[in-house]
Amino acid sequence: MKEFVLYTGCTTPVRLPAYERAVHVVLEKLGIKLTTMKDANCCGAQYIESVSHTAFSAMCGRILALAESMDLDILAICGACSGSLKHVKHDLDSNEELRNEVNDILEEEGLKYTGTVQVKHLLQVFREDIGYDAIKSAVVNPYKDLRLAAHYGCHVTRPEEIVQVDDAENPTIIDRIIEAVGGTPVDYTGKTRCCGGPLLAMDDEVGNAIGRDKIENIRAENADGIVTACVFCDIQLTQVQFGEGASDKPKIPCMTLPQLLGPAIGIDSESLGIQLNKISPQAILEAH
Amino acid sequence: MSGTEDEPRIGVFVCHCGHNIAGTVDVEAVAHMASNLPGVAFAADEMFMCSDAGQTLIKEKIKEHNLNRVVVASCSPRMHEPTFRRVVEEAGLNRYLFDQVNLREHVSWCHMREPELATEKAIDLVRMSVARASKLQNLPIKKVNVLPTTLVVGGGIAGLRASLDIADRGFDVLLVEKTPKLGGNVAKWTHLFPSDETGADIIKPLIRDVKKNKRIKILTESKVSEFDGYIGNFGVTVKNLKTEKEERYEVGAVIVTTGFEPFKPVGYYSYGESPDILTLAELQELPRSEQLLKISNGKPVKKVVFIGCVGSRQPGVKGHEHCSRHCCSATAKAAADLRDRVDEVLVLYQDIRTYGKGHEEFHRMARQKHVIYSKFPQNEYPDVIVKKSKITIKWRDVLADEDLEFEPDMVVLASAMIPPEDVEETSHLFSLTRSGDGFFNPEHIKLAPLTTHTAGVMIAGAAQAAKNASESVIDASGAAAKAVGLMAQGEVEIESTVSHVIPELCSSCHTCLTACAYNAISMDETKDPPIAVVTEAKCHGCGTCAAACPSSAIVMYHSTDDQILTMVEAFLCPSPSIQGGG
Amino acid sequence: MTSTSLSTTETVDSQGEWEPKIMAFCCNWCSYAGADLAGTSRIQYPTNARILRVNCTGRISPEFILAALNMGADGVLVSGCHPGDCHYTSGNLKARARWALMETAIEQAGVDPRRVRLQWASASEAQVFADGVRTLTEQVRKLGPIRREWV
Amino acid sequence: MSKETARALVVGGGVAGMQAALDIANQGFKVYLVERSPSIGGRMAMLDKTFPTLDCSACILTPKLSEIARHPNIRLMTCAEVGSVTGSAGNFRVKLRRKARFVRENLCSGCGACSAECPVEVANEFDQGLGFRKAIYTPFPQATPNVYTVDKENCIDCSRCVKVCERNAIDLEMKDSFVNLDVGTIIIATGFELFDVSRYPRLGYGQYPNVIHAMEFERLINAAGPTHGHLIRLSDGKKPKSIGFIQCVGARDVQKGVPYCSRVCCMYSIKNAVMALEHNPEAEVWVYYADIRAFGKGFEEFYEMAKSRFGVRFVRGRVAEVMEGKSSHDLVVKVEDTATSKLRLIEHDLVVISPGVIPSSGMDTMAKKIGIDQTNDGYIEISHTFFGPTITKIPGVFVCGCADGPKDIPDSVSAGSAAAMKATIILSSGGT
Repeated sequence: MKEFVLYTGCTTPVRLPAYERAVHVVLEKLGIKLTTMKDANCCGAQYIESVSHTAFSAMCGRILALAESMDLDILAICGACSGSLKHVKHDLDSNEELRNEVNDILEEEGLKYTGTVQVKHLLQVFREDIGYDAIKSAVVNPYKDLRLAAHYGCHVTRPEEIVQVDDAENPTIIDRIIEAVGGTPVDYTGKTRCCGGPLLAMDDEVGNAIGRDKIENIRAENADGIVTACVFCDIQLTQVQFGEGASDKPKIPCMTLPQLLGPAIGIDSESLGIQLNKISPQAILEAH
Repeated sequence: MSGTEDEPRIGVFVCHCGHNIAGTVDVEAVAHMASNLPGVAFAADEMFMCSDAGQTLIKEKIKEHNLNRVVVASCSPRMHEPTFRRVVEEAGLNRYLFDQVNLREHVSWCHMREPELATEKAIDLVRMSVARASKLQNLPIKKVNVLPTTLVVGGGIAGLRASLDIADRGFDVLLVEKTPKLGGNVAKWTHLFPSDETGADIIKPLIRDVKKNKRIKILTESKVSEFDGYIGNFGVTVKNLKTEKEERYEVGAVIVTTGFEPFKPVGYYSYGESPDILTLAELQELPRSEQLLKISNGKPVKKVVFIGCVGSRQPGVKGHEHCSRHCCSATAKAAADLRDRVDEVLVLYQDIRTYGKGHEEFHRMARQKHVIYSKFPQNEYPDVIVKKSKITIKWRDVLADEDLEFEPDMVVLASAMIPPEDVEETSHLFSLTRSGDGFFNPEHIKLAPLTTHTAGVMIAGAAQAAKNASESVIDASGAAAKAVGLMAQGEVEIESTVSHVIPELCSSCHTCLTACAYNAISMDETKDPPIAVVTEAKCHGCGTCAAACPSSAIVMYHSTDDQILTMVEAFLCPSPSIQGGG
Repeated sequence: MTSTSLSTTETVDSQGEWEPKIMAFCCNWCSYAGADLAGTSRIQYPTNARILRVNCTGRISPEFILAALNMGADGVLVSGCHPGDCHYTSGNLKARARWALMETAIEQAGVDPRRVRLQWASASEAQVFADGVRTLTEQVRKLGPIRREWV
Repeated sequence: MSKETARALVVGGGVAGMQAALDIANQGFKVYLVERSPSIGGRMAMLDKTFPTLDCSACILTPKLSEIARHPNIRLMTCAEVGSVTGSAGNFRVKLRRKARFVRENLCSGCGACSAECPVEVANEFDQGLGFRKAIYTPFPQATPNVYTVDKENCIDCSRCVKVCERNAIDLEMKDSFVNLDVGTIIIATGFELFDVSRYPRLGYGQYPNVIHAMEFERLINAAGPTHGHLIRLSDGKKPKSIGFIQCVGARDVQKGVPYCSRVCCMYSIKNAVMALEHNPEAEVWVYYADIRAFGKGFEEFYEMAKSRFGVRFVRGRVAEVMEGKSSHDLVVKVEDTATSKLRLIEHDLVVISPGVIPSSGMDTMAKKIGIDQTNDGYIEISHTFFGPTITKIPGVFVCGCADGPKDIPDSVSAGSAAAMKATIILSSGGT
């Protein structure tokens, strides 16, 4: 049984705990063992990253080193975390100077980054460690007549050369899984565009406009729901459907990929925390 | 011409070209008709005239029937005229005694569904060609020797490079430079891009090699004062500007590398109002120092502004419409270099044209060093205001959509490359035409950028258009290849299809002089009244003068009035005897 | 110069109908090459024109056109490089300048100027060349055989 | 150097290589001009018009082609590739692989009877795959040598061509052969390739039928091209009323490994924009650019004319995305007009992407065979910008045209002559 250490990041446990829960139960059912990383810190994405590259590298380096001390590869479920860890790993592996600098900092805690640890995003685990065939054969309760729009998230797939998750311009993992569970993946304009989330801190008007544009493009294809693989994207694509400036058309439910996968492989929706979803995906759950 | 010793004995060869012609045109009927035309001594049809078999047939029949004219009716002469001319020449005939009829491109292929009318057209065309053939004349194959010396005008980087290449190849060079020193503009520059060397570093070894080379005769402080002759045999008078002494030389080819002049932008951006407003060229010429000092008071410069496109890219302003090509990259390099010595460097631009190898890298490097680039609108130029000793610059930044202001210690104007002030003199001297940018026109802007419409005169480097030093060096070697090509052959064939003035008929009206685009016709003033004469080596053979001459005094060889009109007549008024079959 | 008077033979096709005779002067560098390309592209056009190659349209003296008409050409086509494209810099411009005068002259001589056509067709404009031949042929066909109306 | 080796090898039969060969041959030296495709002419032969004079490319190129073909000092070897190179300046020994063309060059008259008879139609690479050719073909009407070639990959060996050939020129059993050449000097003129614009999926090339690239546009407007010069949309054959040209695709992009400027795209797109308007004066034509680099002789003036006389509209901004209407196949370009800081959505019937220039395929292996260096970008490294812009690390080996970096036609021609000059110094002096 393949085992990972789950790095949840800071946002998921607080703002989207159902996602973390769903990851646990779904992966367990599909034969992946997860250990949660204890005493983890924030990855430092965006905020620290923009101030000090060294500090950012040390923060991610610490997470990498912690995983190394556990002798386990990392599973990241947030786009930002996965992106940061992969970036810093790439930097540390290719820049000896930086690695020494970071290891000097980590030494205080008795940690050391050597480069043995691998970082995977959830999508990679589905494709590489579980495989579409295994997912398909695990399906006991396939969906029917369901049109679903996949949203991958920028940091999950880009830059392709470093994160190596999927083809950044034409990603397919979520779509293949939608197919595996009996749904119909829909193509829509701007599929690989940003959700607008990261812009909220600078200019919420623009950030929200980008998110709403995305919703309208998805609506134009008559999708029944949106499937995500990043905590920030999920939150953003949900919240832009509320509040001032939101369309008064019916809301499109957003759900994380394990939440979509769970019911199909026989996991009850309560274990997946679906009742916590802000826009109820009831219609999706009933489409069997 | 009939009745002379040269009684036409024409051979007509009609080609099937497989089915290409024969599939539509009744080639046997055409050959049969031809055999009955006056002057035709032999006519036949053959599968492929251009094949070895076809060529051999022509040669055999020339011998067998003592043919003195050959007509081949086959494909376009644009394709195989040289082939067949060679064939008749190998059989001992003058190449101009050959004529070709185009039965493929002009008949069978474009009239595929009308075989009868096509055959009729083919018959007419062959009859026309035979009529013309009987009027064809031997023309001399004229060759002139090429003197093994090349005149290089201008001792800048292009002139030096061209001179060295020619000398290294084993030919002599006469290098004429009007200033006292070799090296041109490049020698003065401290920020040559894209290398890290100064202009002097680059030019010194070149000058040294040129001076060392025994094949290169250097005349500094000298100018070409007179130029005549034709390809292979030019006469050059060089005047020493100091002594006023003139000396005469003879050369086979010429390379003009008269380069450019940096535009003095008087009237632009308060140039001239403060010593701290200078051109990029002037900045380049400042002595190299650890610290950039204000020219006005010797204090260190802390803030510099570069302004691009000064006197370039101005639609409607004559001589300033062109892009000066080198300035964007030169500015990027200079700005990046200066950024190490001053606090702030700002570049105001319209477009950034760092197109060349390594140039984009300068631009990137400049930005990495925090050189600030700001785009100003195309028709709203920045304002440079000089008050007392303070310079203020105000402009609109397009990308930020804001009006900005800055107080630099120094303003550098990236001014245009323009032709040197004596360019007009040079253009008249060598019969070169100039384009809107003021620089010389090449023979063809795409495929013949180094040769000119004056055969034997090449141009290279910034004489042709604004260019950077590296591009000029390439041009120079290329132009050298053209000159060497002429000299290595030792002789050059000049087209015999030139025009000729019949002196007795010339009425001295000068019409032909205005008709000729090549200055190939001049008036022989020694005659009274003066008569027109054609310098054959300069004539390109267009025949415009022959058509223009009101006195029919000009014969265009190989395209005479007679040769043309006889074809018209053969088409329209075939006498019963020459209609064929008759 | 030939002294032959107006031709008495009129071209007739196999059905015995009159076919216009067109004398075409083409410059070597653009239109002759354009006609070549029409052939290689298998563009089909009327057979009526007979092409006479000259180096440049600048070579074409109005005398040639008048002679052709005099000898019985039903139409005359002059085809050269586009202005600015002349292989000899400006020969075609000279031809164009002469053309205006020549048109007036033939009109005064009683020849319908629609019998003559000056066109620019580059070496790549096979269709332009072919269309030019077709246009002139059809135009002349409507006008009927040339007659020396002033005689 | 023996008399035998006072010969030059020019690798690549595009406009630069042709010029180099002519300039060497005109000095009386023998030249082998080697080209891997069936005809010389290179990229220029594919172009419709050329900037800034709008000269027809084929018209101005054809005389050069025939000059090469009949030059007594030039031995033209098409369908040939360099196999190995040994020796040094003055005495190189080059092994050449001559690929079987299945037609005997000395017998073929170029009549085309074989091609008319051939039952196999395949996409014509010369027309960028937009048109068709037969399995026995010449790439373009003025192909030089004017000899047919059998595309054995697609040939079905029906032998109909063999039967119809009146000159028995076709030999379907022909084998590749090897030739050894002794030469004193080598000139590399292997040209360029276009960046694969499908590597920018957001621009829709390869996904949307009405997004094409510039070379496809050249063939579409060319009278000898697949549509006989009719500019149409590939989705429905309609005449496009609104066309957008997207600049800097695969150029000036560090992320895609092409940090340099491709030099020609601004001008060829302005030319194509003007040609689009010449084909349909009613059309709207937009160019989306980063900087307009009209730096050559007459270029800026041409750019100005395109704006003021033809009314081509220029928008400064890198295109973010091209979107397609699902049923209409009409397109929307999303771009920030940086001059007004406005995000714009502009509708087009046809979008033409201007691909940047990259080194030609096979450059790496060839550079290794000869032992010359390459730059980070994959082009051939020159020895010095000022002292040797056509000189490589290996004495006696020179470079010109786009083999050492993107160039337009006149710059390539000039470099061809320059390389010829350097080569003949070696040939005349007995090597160095």
